[in-house]
Amino acid sequence: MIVAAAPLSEQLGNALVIGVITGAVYSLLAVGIVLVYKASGVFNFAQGEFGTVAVYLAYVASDGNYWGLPFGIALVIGLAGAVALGLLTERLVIRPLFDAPRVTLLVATAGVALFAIGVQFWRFNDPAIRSFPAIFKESARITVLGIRISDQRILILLVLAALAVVLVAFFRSPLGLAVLAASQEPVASELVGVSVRKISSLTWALAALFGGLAGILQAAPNGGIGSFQPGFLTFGGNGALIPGFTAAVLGGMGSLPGAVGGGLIIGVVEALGGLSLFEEVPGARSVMVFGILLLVLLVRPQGLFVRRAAH
Amino acid sequence: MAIEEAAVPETTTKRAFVPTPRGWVARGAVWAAIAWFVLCYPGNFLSPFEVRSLEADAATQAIVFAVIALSLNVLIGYAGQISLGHQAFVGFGSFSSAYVVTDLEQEFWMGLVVAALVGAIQAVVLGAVALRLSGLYFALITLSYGVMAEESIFNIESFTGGDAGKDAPRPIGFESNYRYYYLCLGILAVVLWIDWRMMRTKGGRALLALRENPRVAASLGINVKAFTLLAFAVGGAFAGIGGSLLAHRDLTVVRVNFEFRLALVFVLMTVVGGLRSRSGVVLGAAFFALLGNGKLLDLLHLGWFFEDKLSLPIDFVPLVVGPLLLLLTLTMYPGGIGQQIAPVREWLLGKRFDRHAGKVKEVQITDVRA
Amino acid sequence: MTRTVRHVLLAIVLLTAVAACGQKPNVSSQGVSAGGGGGGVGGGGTGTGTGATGTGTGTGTGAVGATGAATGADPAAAAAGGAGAVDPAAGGGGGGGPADRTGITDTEIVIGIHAPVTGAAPIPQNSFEVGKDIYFQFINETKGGYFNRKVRVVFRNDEFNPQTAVRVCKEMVESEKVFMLVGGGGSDQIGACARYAADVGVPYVSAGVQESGLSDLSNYFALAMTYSQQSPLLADMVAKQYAGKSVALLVADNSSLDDYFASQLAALQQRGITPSPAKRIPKTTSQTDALSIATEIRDKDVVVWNASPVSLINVAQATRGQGGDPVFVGPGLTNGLNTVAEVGCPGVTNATFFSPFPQLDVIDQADPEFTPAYQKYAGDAPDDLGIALWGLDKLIGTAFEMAGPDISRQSFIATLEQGQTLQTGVFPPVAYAGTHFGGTAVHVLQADCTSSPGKYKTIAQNVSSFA
Amino acid sequence: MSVLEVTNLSITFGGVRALNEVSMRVSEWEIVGIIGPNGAGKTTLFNCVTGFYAPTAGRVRYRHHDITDMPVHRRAALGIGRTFQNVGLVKGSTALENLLTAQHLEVGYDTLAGMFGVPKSFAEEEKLRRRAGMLLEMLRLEDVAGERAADLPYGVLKRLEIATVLAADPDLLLLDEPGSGMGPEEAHALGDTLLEIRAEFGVTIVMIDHHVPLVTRVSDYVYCLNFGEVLAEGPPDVVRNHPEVVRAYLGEDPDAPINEAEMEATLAEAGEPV
Repeated sequence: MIVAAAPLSEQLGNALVIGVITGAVYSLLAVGIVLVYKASGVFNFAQGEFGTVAVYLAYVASDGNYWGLPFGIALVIGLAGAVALGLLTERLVIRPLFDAPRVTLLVATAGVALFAIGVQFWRFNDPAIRSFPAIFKESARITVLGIRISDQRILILLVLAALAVVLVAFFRSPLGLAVLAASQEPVASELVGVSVRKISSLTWALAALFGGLAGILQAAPNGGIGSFQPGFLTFGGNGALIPGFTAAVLGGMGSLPGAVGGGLIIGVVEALGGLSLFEEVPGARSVMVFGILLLVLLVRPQGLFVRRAAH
Repeated sequence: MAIEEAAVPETTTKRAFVPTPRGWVARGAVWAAIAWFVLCYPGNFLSPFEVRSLEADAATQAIVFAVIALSLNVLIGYAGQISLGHQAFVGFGSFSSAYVVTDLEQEFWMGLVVAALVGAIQAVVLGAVALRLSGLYFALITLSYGVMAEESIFNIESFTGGDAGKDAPRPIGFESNYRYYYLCLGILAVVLWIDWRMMRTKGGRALLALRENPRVAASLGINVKAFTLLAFAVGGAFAGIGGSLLAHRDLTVVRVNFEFRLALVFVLMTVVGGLRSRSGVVLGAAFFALLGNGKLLDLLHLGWFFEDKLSLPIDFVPLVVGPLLLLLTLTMYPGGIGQQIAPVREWLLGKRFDRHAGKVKEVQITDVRA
Repeated sequence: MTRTVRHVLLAIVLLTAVAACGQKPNVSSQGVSAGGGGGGVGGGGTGTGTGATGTGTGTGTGAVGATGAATGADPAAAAAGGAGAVDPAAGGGGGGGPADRTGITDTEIVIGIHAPVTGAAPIPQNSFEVGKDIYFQFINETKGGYFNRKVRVVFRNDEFNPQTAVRVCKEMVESEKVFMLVGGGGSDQIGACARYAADVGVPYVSAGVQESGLSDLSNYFALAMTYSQQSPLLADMVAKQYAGKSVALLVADNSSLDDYFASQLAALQQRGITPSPAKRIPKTTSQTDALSIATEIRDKDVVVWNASPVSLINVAQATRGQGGDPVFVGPGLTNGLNTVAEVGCPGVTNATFFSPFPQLDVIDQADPEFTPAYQKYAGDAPDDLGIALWGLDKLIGTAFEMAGPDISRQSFIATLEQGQTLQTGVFPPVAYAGTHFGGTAVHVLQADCTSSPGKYKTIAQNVSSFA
Repeated sequence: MSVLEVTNLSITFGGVRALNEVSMRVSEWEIVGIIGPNGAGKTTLFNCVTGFYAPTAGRVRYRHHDITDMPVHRRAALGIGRTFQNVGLVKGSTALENLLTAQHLEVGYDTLAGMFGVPKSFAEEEKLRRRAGMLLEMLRLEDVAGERAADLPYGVLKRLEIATVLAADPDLLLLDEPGSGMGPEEAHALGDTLLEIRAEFGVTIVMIDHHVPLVTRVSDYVYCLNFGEVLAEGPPDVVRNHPEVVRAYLGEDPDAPINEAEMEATLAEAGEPV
């Protein structure tokens, strides 16, 4: 390039901060993915769509051209819609397939995602891109290494931290242990009075709620007004589903703190792929993510943050 | 789940069923109808109808998708390894073939062979990784590989022509959509032949054994690693062939076509078709191809229903209805289309019409080991 | 046994029914086509219609078509045109004869437009379907078309995908027998389809995009200034209106924009402006990309931008989040659409983009026929994409008028190449004297984020210099 | 010369010593029985011999090959065949197909030749089929040839499994609880079958079983394992009356601390049946 880029150290600092704040959303999705995986052994490709559905519902509820409800109520409606989709998925798709091979389950969740995206395209294609407000609009309260972090992004990080703490505590509580037991020993759990069905519904509802949160927070991450498109969490440049999966695997697939850490790492790795150093390498970012994933799976298949194989 | 068209040896004559002469005639008539539909109808031979060039092109897509689905069937169905990066396997084939024909100025056939080789090689390299990883983790690797290939390898302009894409002319003599259809049909036949022979000989049996239980397979003297790699090589080669055919059908190959979404469609059509059921996989692929390019609605005359009754524009029907059909099929017939058509297939193969054919309970296997 | 027979019969009936259903649209379309032709002029027209649709039966009727078309025209040319209509390969070859009249009958001119209606297109997509032929509907009804030929528009969705674009163009040429092809939007799709059209000798027009890959095509005409042609103008505007301000240059890394990037950078530097950063950005910007770009441009006053509207919105929002408030300026086609302002505000405040079409605020002065016609034929309030398509169609219509009653693909191209200026009042004037990139001026649009929702207003029309 | 010779074999799983200095020798044509309470390390010993586990110490020799570090499939190629405690069959395939699969090493054409359908592969397949039919007949399985293994009852599966192992034409048969799930009469019949097999195929057999009467009737030599060590060895009558053996069997605690199955579960990758 003709113009010299910023010094590498500054770029590295930027990449670190940007990576963490964008990676937080990957973590958020990864947490939902891990939760479902722990409870039903399914790779849930609909996790991103729980988010988009929440956003579309909240949009319809709040937008003046539709229902025009207050924003707060709209958000609740959006999240409730995500939870409803999660429960429906569990009830109508996962449960009938309980003894099917895992590839079938994976395909089924992908089907749910594609269906959700299809409906979004059908109903909201004109215009395809729409705007959605941030919950907190302020954008410049905190500056780290020269990068301003919007309140919305702070909120994402806080939600993430809260979720990690709550979930770790949850899995030590009797109910949480029941969830784990139900997934590992379904028959025995039924015998001791744990309802595997209820537990399964509960985990899917929780995962869908986290997905919905991820969507609503990610629709306007910079504060102010953000924009969204059909399937924006699943596909395309802002897609967080694939990084979310990668994060979950980096974290060991069974570990919630691992998923959080994995997401942040993927975020930073992606940001590092954007360094001017790699300008001439086409798709440097995806090459690096692929490399890291390969490396971790070959060297530490149990994940970065798990001491022993989780299963 | 058994090897398709499993031969029942003479020893089971106890309750063997032999169709009556009329039964044979009936079966022959259906076979003839199928043969006419596949061989004559698209090319307007011996046909009172007239299929337009574009419709023949759509049929070609169905054929090419069938090749791709058969490739995934080898990986998922026979070897038990989920590939979520199949768009990259196919894309590599497409670009290699286009490169060989356009830049190296070789014949189409050379492009096809190179595409098959390139497909096999990349699949074997990834397969070598798969040997160290179990099921769903491998799926993640392929997913990441697919994204990487799309964004990085397919972005190398000298190889892929960048965003404008690379031209992929059809071979001389097969320029028209009709003729290209028959070319693809011929290649599909070869792929089906190889798949069929593989599954009825040493290699296929070894694959089925090691998919279900690698330890038992090894104790029978099956080299688990070598045969897993064989599956990858065969699946990769089929994917490369499919990619090459796809490229030359479209006359140009473009990077943006090999998005992750396509990998999902590939897996969907294969699973909906019914893993390990050749006929089901082919039909599933054809179904998704024709639904995607809108010809299925034309064929069934259903466009008005969606447009007028549901105010669902035709362009969106594949997006909305496709996944819905998928979910219905999966939850009601886990064996996919292969299960649905099993009674007819058995009947056509000279057996009794049994409505419950193909309805087998899933064997608990180490299908996906994670 | 009878059961077996029943099953067989059922299967046969089903197969036949399926096959027959598949045929129906085809059969009926043939009927309509023949009937329409007959109603228009008579037997000759009928022949042409059938010849154009059928392939198997084409030879005989095609000959009749040729005779029909010969009425009032040079017989040799018409015969060649008839031959072209019979054999798709010959029609595609383009070199079949001196006057290829595919798609032209005594009563009709068929043109094919491809544009994205689904796919990753960032533009109001349904508007394409609505707006594609409003101008021609208007002309057909008020003036009876051009020389008694009504214009029929065939529209195909290219899914924002070059591969699909080629396929639908091929279909429109081979099956629909269109006279010419029009690219509605998307530079890669336009590039791919124009190259195909050149191979088969079909005229192809689109609003101005890139020049690479298009400049050596004899059949391609840009209906407005290309990005590269706009670059000196844009540099002038930046130099004049933002003198002394800090400038950045961001261009998507599509290979088709290589020439634009080079020419824009050179144009800015010639005027003493050193943009920093001056870089290519990913075609689809992720949040990560948007944030890191934002940190680089947040201190800038002006960002010269040529990338997709979705990226613009992403980056503008991220830049605002980083406390920056640069003005985005650029050459354009899609960045000047109102949806960009609707979704992009306040990030795109005062963004200034060139455009081949004016915005809604001035269209009534530029072309008073537009709004009433749009309301009549679309039954809806007009939008800016409607203006763009109206303008595009109007330019093509003007060219038809110039080409005269004896129009053929060759005469159409030759007429344009004579270099007369085409004036429509909507698109800036174009003239193809010695070039196929005949755009002479641009309109200038500016995002107005004070209104809600945000929209573009036209701040200058037909600008050919900022001197 | 001995067919199989295990010297001082030890294996440790996560600190637990599953086998400790086990030595064992099997001669040509012998039937050797291995008995011992649950968790004694019997199947672990088989897994070391067939190559699923790499021993921590000690050697395994098969005829004149040191096979300690050899991959499983190559050991099979040398002529070691084995059955599994919980039936090692391809459950999704039919009985006949299982027998064809089991003849993997006997196939007279190349894998690729089979894939491309060269004429020779068809002829060879016919041969395999005939041989499979013969084996089915021999084990009285011809009626179920076309049935999926998954649909067959346990006893039939056990017989089918023996047929598949024989189909691979082994020299040395390792049978892991061939009589499990059988009543005394069935077990007796199984003993006859085993003797018949030895006579017909000239194989050497090592078998693990809990039916002590069966083992003592057909075996030439018996080892008794307990807590991963050889407790006693010798001719069947000697071992049967060995005081330590009697005590081990009488004192067998169903909830013994070391449970072989549990131990293997922690070791084996999830989902891979032992």
